[in-house]
Amino acid sequence: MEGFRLFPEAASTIAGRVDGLFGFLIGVSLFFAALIFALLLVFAIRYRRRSEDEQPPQIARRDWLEATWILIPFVLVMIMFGWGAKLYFNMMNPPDGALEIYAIGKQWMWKFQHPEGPREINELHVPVGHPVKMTMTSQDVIHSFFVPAFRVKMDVVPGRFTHIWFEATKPGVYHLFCAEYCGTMHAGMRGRVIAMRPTLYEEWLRSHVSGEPMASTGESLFGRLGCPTCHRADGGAPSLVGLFGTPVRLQSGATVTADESYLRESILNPRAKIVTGYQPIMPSFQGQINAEELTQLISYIKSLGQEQTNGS
Amino acid sequence: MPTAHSGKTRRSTLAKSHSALAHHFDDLGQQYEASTLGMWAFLVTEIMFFGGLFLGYAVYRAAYLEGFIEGSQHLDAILGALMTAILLGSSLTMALSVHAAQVGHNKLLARFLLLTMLLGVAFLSIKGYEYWHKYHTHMVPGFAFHYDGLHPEIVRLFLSFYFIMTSMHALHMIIGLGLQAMLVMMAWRGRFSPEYHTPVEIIGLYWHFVDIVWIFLYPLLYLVG
Amino acid sequence: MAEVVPQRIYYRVFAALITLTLLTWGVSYVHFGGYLGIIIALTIAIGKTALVVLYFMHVRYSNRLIWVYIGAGLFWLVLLVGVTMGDYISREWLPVSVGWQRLNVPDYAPHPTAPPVSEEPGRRPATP
Amino acid sequence: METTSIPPQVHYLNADYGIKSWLFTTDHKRIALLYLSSITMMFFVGGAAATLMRLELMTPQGDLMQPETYNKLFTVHGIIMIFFFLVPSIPAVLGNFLVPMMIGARDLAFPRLNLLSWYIFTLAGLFTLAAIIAGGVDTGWTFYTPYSTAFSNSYVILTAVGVFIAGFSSILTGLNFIVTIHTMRAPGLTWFRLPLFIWAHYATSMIILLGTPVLAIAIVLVGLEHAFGIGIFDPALGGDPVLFQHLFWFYSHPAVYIMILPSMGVVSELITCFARKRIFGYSFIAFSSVAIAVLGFFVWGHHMFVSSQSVYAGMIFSFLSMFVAIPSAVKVFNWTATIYKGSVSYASPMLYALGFIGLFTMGGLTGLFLATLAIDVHVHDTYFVVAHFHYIMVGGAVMGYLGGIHFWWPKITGRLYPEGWAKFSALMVFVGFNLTFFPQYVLGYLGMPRRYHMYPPEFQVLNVMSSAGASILAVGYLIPLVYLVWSLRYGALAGSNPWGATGLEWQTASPPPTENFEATPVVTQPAYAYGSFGEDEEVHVG
Repeated sequence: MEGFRLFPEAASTIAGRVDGLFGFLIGVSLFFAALIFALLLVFAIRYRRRSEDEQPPQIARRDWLEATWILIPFVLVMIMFGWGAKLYFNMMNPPDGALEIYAIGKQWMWKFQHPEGPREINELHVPVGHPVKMTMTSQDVIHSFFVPAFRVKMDVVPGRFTHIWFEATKPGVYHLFCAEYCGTMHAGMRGRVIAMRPTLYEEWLRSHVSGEPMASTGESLFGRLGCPTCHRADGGAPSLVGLFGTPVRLQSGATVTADESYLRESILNPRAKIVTGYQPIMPSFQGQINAEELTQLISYIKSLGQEQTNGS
Repeated sequence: MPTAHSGKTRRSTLAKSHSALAHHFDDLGQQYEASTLGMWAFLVTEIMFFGGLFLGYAVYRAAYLEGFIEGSQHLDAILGALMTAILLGSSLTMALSVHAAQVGHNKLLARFLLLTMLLGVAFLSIKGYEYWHKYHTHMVPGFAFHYDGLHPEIVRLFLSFYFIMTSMHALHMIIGLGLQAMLVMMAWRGRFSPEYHTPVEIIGLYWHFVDIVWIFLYPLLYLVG
Repeated sequence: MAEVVPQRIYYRVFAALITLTLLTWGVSYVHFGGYLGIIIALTIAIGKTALVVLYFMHVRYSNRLIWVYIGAGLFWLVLLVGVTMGDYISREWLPVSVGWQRLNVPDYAPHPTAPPVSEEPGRRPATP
Repeated sequence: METTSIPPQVHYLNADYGIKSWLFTTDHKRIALLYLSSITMMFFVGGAAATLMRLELMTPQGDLMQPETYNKLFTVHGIIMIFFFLVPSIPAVLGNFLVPMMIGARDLAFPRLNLLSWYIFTLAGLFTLAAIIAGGVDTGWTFYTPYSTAFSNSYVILTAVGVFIAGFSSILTGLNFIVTIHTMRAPGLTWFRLPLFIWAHYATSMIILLGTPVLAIAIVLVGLEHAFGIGIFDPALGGDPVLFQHLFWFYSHPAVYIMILPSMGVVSELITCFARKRIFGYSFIAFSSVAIAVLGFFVWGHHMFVSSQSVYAGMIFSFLSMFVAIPSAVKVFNWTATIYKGSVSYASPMLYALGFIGLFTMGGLTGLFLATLAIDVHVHDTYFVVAHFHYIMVGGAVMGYLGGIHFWWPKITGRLYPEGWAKFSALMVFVGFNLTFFPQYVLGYLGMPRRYHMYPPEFQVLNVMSSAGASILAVGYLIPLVYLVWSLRYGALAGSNPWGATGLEWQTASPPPTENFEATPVVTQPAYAYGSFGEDEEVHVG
């Protein structure tokens, strides 16, 4: 990690592809910059003013020239767009079955939690060779999760979940930066991403399961907050078993998918979206739980969805 | 568009030595054209200014329709309709003021302007009453806001939009009233004539624009759902 | 100078404006489903605006440049609101995969709403 | 056309004396000078902030100043340089001076509004400086919510008021230009005979009118939210902080074109004059200015590719952003083609113009990297972006501004500046600029985020290079200040047309009389009528 370099390390599956596109743009740019500089230099020297009353010949326009330098750049930028968009779509779409890690940004630190329980601050352990999907939210202002070696970046926005995924290819220790200005110690909101071989990662996970899995923490929190009073069979509230990822019909007639953002809103602002056939009686938990506890609750609700699937 | 508006050749017959002609214009026709275009260009900036607010409104209305309907129920639609009628009436009297100026009737002009101002003040008074009422029922976000309905946060958001949009509108009206007061003074001094009444026309344009903003605010704020 | 518009036109326009105001108020008591209500209200408001702009503001009698400026103002307004709303509407379109899989979890099965996976779910880490 | 007579006894500078004759003037030329003094002061305030930042960045540790001091410095640098220097620079100084003269008018359409715009600008500047003196503001010039509204404890409202007021000053200037260009052109001066400087200013004014009000309302909402917690951008109250970014960039991306378009107008004037050539592809350059102004409004979302904006919106914004490359390329190629077979003089304004083309080319090409989605994900909010927009705004806009100031200095003051010093400082600016900002491209792709006062040690070499370049750049900016002031008293008399340029402004005395022209000029030729056309006679429409 030490030492001067001119080009960043590439340590994820996407990094090489981004660098390839970058190389294409560098090539195009070098060609045009060299062309313009050479023309300017040659013209400026070759046609320098030799006497004060020199009268150069006048040329007004050549439409074929104009057409050329409109069409060629057009074709090139369309290639850039298409190539870039394809890669971007890929970056924004985590593959199925990616390992899911939660991240919470707060002034000025990163908190991570692995579903098995281990929590980390400003350090993120990930396995090499397996896609990792980050589910991120912020407790205060907008931050941005940026790992230069992986060529990925995503803003971490309060009030919603954002996602990014990557697959590390080389074991090593990489910079993690906050890229969105977030206040006084913005520059101190840095961390390390430690990419490990899968076996070592498994070992690390096992040795760091100090507490319980995230979903279990969520379950006990669920009980402590009194949720099961209503959210049980015939309890007057919608059942949460098998809920995650399924469509929910609302009183307003609309249908939403029960994803992280929906669960988050329903916990903090339960009256925003009322499930059809139920009364708006649930109190808001805004201010009673923090972002971390929120992710634990959501993790628990997600695990309920899974149990049901496994059972069926 | 090339040669359409250079103005200089077409207007040469108009007064070239009128006392209201500024030194850098050739004639009153050119001066009139410049002032009108200037006001319209300014109104384009006003469209974009209110456009930012309408955008914010649209985003949250789409996201929280139920809360917006609930918030809207705390506004009196009949009072709103009355305010709309008053403001439309003031637009009518403003248009009639321009007419009076065009035919060179300074006294009538002053009277219509005063009537316009009266209607404007009536509108602002009702608005003031609405604000006062909201203040007393703790429904002004940021000032001891308290609300116990179904969607307290969204109603608060809705009322934020209500107050920002209507207060920006009211601010424009107050500026308009000041400009009209100035016109009344000028009319009393007999400054306008069929050749020169540009200020009446362009301040008229401004007033009608303020009216148009309200035409949209009324259904968007008072009649949600 | 602007054309002198006969006064009776102003009175007629005013009458039309008041009628439309009453209409928009009356219609608001009818409950339409979905977006119909707001569409009707906005259509009436746009109609009222057109009357004010064309007659009270004399645009009907103005030169083309004024029309161009008004057109530009409206176009940019639609651009601002339309494109930004486009972002908000399309945010939910991309189904972010709901995978919830752990390494070496033998009893993993893909979630019911996840697209069917042909091979084994997800890529496993290569054996070292 | 060439009148090299002695200057007339009475001109706009000596027509009237005393402080009142300046503070209450409605003469567009005097107002231009008022603006010149204000923005020069602002430029050096902003420059001082940049100098301190570069000093802090010499070492990886945050050892020179407190983090909050650094944050306030980059905020001050951004706000002052953008709202109080770059946006008004060419329009309010050169545009104010030249738009009426180039179209053969006696003044702008609304001279009192013009003076008012300077007072508003001054008031705005005072608010902003007051905020800085009171303790500064640390939100960055972008005012991103919810940091600016709910977390920053600095003078956000005072600064917001300053920026809000400054917007009005630029709206008034833009409105004045539009009306003047439409209604006050001299007889025979059709649209396609206008100098390209005028086309550029028309396009700029369109952006100012359509964009600035949206910034104004965004800033009002930030101020209200900061003061009363109304909740529009606060997720805790149901708001969306990303909405602010839409409103902000709707203005602030086109604002980049407010800064660069006038500079492009200046370069068109310089290239033709010092190559003694008619501009190549007049109508392509003219329409490319309008195209940039219009396209500029379709691309704001490329600042938000990783902001949690919709993926599809990101793609559309990327697609549209690509189109901006085309009118930009058209301009660069046409300027280059203009020099072909010309009679090229190396006077200092031409050095700035050539520098502009080179640096703008690099800035423009790296803009493509930022419009390309997958690359932007990596370089967004890094020094790559910092380098890119400095290449456009400093390498582009400021080079054009300095070139223009030198070119029209004899017209404005009636005096010539020392050419040797001018060439030297142009070279210093060019070298210093590249040394400062080129390493930042490399830093950016390496992953150094912007707005960091301390950084990992492996970035130090490039940062030191950048700071060294900044010191050369600073000297390059200070030299002209000295010799231009010196020339006011000791410079040689310029005569009405020292460069042998076409254009109506060169047909009147230097300095011009208060009414600009003895008699309203009548135009019979296209712009840049250097020499006569042979077989390539261009047919002009209109």
